[in-house]
Amino acid sequence: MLAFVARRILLAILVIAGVIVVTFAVAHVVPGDPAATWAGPHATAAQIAQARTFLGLNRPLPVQLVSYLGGIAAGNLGTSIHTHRPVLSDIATAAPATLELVVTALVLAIAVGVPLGLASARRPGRPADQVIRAGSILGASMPIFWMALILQLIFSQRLHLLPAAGQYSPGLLFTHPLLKRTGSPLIDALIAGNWPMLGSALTHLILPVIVVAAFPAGLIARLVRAQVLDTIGDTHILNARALGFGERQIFGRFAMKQAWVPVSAAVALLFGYSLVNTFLVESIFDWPGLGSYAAASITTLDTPAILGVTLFVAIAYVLANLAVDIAQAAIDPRIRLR
Amino acid sequence: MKGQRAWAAAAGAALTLLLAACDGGYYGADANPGTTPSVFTYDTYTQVMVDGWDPATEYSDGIIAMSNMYETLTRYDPATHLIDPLLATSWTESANGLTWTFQLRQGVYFHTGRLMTAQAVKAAILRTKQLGGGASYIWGAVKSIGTPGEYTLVFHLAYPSPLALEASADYSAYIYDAEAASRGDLAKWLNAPHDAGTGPYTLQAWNNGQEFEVILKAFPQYWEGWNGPHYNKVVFRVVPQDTTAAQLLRSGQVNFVEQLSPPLWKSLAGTAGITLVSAPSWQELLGQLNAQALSMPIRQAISYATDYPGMIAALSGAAASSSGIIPAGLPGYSGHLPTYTYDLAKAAQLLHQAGYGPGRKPLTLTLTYTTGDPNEQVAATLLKSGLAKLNVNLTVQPLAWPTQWAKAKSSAASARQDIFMEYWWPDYADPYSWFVNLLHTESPPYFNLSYYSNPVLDRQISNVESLVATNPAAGSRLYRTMQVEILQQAPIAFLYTVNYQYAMTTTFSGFQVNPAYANVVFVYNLRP
Amino acid sequence: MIQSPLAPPQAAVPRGQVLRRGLLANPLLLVGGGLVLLIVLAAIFAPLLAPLPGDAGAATHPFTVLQPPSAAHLFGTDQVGRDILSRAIYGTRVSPVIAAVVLVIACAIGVPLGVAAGYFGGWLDELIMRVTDVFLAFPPLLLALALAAVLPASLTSVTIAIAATWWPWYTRLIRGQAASVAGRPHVEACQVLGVSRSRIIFRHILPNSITPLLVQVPLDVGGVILTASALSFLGLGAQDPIPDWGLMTAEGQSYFTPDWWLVVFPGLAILLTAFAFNLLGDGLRDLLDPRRSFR
Amino acid sequence: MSAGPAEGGRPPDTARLAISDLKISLGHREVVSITDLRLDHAEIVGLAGESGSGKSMTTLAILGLAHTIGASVTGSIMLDGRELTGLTPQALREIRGRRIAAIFQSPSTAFSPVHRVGTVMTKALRLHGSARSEAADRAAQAMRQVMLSPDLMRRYPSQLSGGQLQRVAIALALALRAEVLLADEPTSALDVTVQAEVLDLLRDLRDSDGMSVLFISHDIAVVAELCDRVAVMRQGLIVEQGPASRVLSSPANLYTAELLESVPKLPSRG
Repeated sequence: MLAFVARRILLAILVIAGVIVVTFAVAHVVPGDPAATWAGPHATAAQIAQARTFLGLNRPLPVQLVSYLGGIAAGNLGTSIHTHRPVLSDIATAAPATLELVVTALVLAIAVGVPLGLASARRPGRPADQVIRAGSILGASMPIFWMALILQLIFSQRLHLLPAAGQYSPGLLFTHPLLKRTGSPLIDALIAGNWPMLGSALTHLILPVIVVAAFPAGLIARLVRAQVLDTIGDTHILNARALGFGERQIFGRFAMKQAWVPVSAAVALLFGYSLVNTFLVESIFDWPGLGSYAAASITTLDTPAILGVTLFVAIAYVLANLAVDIAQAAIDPRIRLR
Repeated sequence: MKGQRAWAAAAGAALTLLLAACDGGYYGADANPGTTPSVFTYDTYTQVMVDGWDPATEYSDGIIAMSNMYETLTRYDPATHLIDPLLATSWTESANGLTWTFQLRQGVYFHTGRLMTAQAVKAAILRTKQLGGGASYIWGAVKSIGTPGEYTLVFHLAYPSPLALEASADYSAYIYDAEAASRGDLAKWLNAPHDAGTGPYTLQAWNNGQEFEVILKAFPQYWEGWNGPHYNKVVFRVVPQDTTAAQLLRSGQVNFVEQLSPPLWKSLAGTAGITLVSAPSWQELLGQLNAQALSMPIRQAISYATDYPGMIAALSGAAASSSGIIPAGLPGYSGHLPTYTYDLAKAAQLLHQAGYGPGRKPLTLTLTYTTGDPNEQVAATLLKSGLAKLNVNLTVQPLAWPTQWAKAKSSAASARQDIFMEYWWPDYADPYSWFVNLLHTESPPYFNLSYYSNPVLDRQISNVESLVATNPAAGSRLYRTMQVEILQQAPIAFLYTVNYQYAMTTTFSGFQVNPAYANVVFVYNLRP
Repeated sequence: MIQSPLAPPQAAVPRGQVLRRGLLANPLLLVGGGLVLLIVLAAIFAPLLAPLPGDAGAATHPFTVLQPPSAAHLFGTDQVGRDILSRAIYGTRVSPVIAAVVLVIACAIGVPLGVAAGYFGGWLDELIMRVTDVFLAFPPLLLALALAAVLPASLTSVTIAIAATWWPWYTRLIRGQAASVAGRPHVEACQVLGVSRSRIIFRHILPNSITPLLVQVPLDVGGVILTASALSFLGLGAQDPIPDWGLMTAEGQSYFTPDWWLVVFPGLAILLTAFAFNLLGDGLRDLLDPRRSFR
Repeated sequence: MSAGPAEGGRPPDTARLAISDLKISLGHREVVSITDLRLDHAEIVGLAGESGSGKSMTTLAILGLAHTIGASVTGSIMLDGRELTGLTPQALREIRGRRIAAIFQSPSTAFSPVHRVGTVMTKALRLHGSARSEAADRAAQAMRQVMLSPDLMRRYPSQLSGGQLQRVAIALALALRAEVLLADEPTSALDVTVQAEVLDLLRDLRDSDGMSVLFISHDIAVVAELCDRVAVMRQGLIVEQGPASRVLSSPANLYTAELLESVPKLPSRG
């Protein structure tokens, strides 16, 4: 197991190095002059040349790549053009909101997707199965930004049931101030026992979470269905039946425990996918996370910020995959042997 | 290693990351636990502070925050069209118009704690004049400043100029503590940021690039005092989506929305708790036409290809027709100028002169506008539509304002756009601002983003203010001559004059539209 | 050998019958195929179907902006008075076409690399597959988004950005197949007999390796359409007046609270198109490759 | 009991498992039809036949699981005089495992790969009414009975050999105190020495615990070596049945003879 973990970590490090190189390459296909953008509108030719030297753009590409790698190793992702702050500290400010959204959405997706998938597998081919299947394909076909707008239109603008935007009602900041511990108002309100704030954070979370969870829930349902149907023909399931176990236990315990392996791999994939999806919906819901930061970076042509977020999300994705690999090996010992 | 332990380790790492990400403190960066201040929240679709925090040089959207932190010697009153006292209580002008004496208000303190004296005011004005940024041209006529008394200020002018009016400007007229940084670099100190004004509010927090961008708190020693109902905090909140802004307004989370799309604004009519205010403005939407890249016939063709009535119809109520350069209500306005009409035949004829147009080689132009403003988007689409009929392909690029501006000021001519769409409003109740900023030769470019240069016009611009001060009729005639010339040369397409469409909650009273201070809400004057 | 107790006895059924049965047993495939056919027809006959074809281009009607759906404009008009129905119909010529181009480019890059890696093996295989791994280490959409963000906003940029991040999937898919074909006895026999490499690749490896692509490519059409629409929604793709559904949704965002039709119909078009292709791809996979019921 | 049961019918009420007029159909196709098959107390009956002859389907029918592959069952299956066909699923579940246990062909897939084998054992025991501590004790005891260390219960199936797994399966039947064991090709996937060990174990169970075993195999040689009585099955029908010695030495049916011929040498019984 230790050797397995070590090998996986080594592989992840190599992949991250590759990811950094690709990001660097993307940064250097930018048409235009980053030095001029940096130097600002009042800059003279001399100032731009100075900026070019400062940014290291006058050096050969390989040298720039090495210093870029060195910078990243030291936790330096460059300086944002639109906030004039280090990109990493911008990301640190924005990440908790995004993680709150994505993690909650994935929990919801599992809570909904697994039972639906099991229900589908219990009676394959029957109307319920067809409906669940069509529903999950519909979820996979949903333009997520549109779904966000439509839900906002219905539940917030028309029915006035849920708040349209934001992470909580800012008015509460004055009546029920909340200490920042984790950066997630939901968790912080829970820790502090600040119930009005918790309620506000929860109601603000509903719409964005549903939007982010839609596709993962459908995918998990289909995956569970396929895996369970795949397993249900296995001898050990027959054996379990022969031992007198009921169908509920057969599906929920025996077949499902095996399905967790591919489901957890899918959750890592969906984690990455959902992080990127926040780029599309956070600005709609005015959610102060990485997605809003990325969207703002796009309208300000803020290349260091865009690439910083890209790198951060890609590395988070690689690490999530690594964590799942290791967890899977713990669930299913056969994986270690591969 | 067991699975559970692996999960715990991963969760622990994630938690550490989360904790590391936070610098502690309270949400909202400012909420002072235990107090329940009354907060005024101003919603804007674009970032507020993009041009620095120096009151001498800031020359962009920062006005909406700065006007609540800094004050000027005088203020323009839109109701009476007169100049009201502010930091100055009274003033006199010598017969020849070359000497102005201002009596200052006593007992006014800067936010730095220093008392405002004639010496301090003089230092601020001289620094502003010397830096030469923003609208510092308003002090252009000032030759020297005398301080005969602790609260008496005497301006000696090189040529006659309407100084009391100019002192009411919304840019570069602010009085600040020029010694706030002692011997240090004041600009650097201000951009930290700090503020050194005398106004009712002082800076509490600046979250650059974030939603709750600027937060101001009451300045306890404000000279007018805090008796009676006042807001004691002001929040400038950047919400790019105006549907979100409308929702926030409806739920009372913001008090004032600067701009909504016209249909959205109208849809709020009759909503309980919301007041709509519509008022004519001195703010115009312009297309600055790159005079270095486009010849005069092409510029004229673009002016003819603009569907003026179409824009006004499409923006139903948010736009009024433009009358040349100077909006109605300002000196120099003339309702009878040879303005452009929507005339594609004439435009085609002009393009043919330049070798383009229908049946000739295609012309490709780029236009930039400010992202998040649906009205600019509509105007750009209509312009593109008109030009498309003339075999001109207009590439439209929406950009955040700082980026749009930076690109236009780029030292590389190739990086600049052909048409720069932006709003312009006067620096004080006078048309001079249009001419000196947008049309006077400027190198490197700052707001003359048509890069237009005309030495004759430059000379006329230099003379017009003193002419207005000494011979208003002749000044008016000169303004008219210049406008005719500019319309002929077409470095700018005057698309329309904005009709303000503000939406606000009914939780306060006392709001007054003042076109001399575009989009500014003087929060102190509101009664919650 | 011994039959598993659970394998139901299966008589040999002619292939055509399998197809027919598959179609009947899978109504979703029929629905998907029908919808795709409609979309293709709409794209071909857009000029005949659209009430106002000019509105898909530069035409504007500023005096009839933001009209709600009516007999004259079934989907209403947008913020500059264009007929949304006409634009939605012409939209079938934008993102579906991008999807086709992207998939062709991705195959053109991915297939040769996959075949090379699978057939030649060795260091070339290592090199290609490690590069592929790095590309696949980015979550879907992310790299395309970053690339599109640094390129000038246009449909060409979007096409390049998506294609540049899509090929590694195909390389990986083809490589495994090519490696197994290369190991088959008849291919080895060809090598011994001195048949030229190019002949082996084009006559044996390639035709036998691309089968999984026939299943995968239709499945990916919906995904590319969604990706392209998302990039346009963020302002990185199509520019006005191109009737791209993602761009129409983005532009309608400022108006949709009172004027819902600006957002509802273009988004519905994206949903329906992606749904149609996904149903079709899903059904085709079940039909052609029942084992691989999940990627 | 060393002599084994005598030839000839016992009264039906003394049979542990009695099958009569059993018909199993898949759709409209009848795949198995058994007029009479009985299994007495402490008896091993071999059910021999080629693959596809319906042996495994019979196992499923006895377990009441034929419906899981879409088959329908008519006829009578009596366990100690109690009719099993027509029982509620709940009642059947109580009999499955508890009274009729089954072991299957490939031991490596008989256990859930993601559970420790001991977990499955104790879960099954607790399902059939043992308390937690009792379940662990009984499982450990059964493991020792099949000559395995109880420590192996902490292992995953992938960490055990095929022979060990088959013993675990048998231990589970033991721990559950099943009276009837359906052994469906239990040795086919094992190599010869391990096969012999498992067969010895089955004999032991018959002799010391009085377990009745229905031993299903395509391998007539193994059947000959182990069973007291033999039934030969072909295309869903029992073509011949009787005492092992008689059927194997002088088959009455041509098919039985064919099956015997395919075995190189008739093993000598000692």
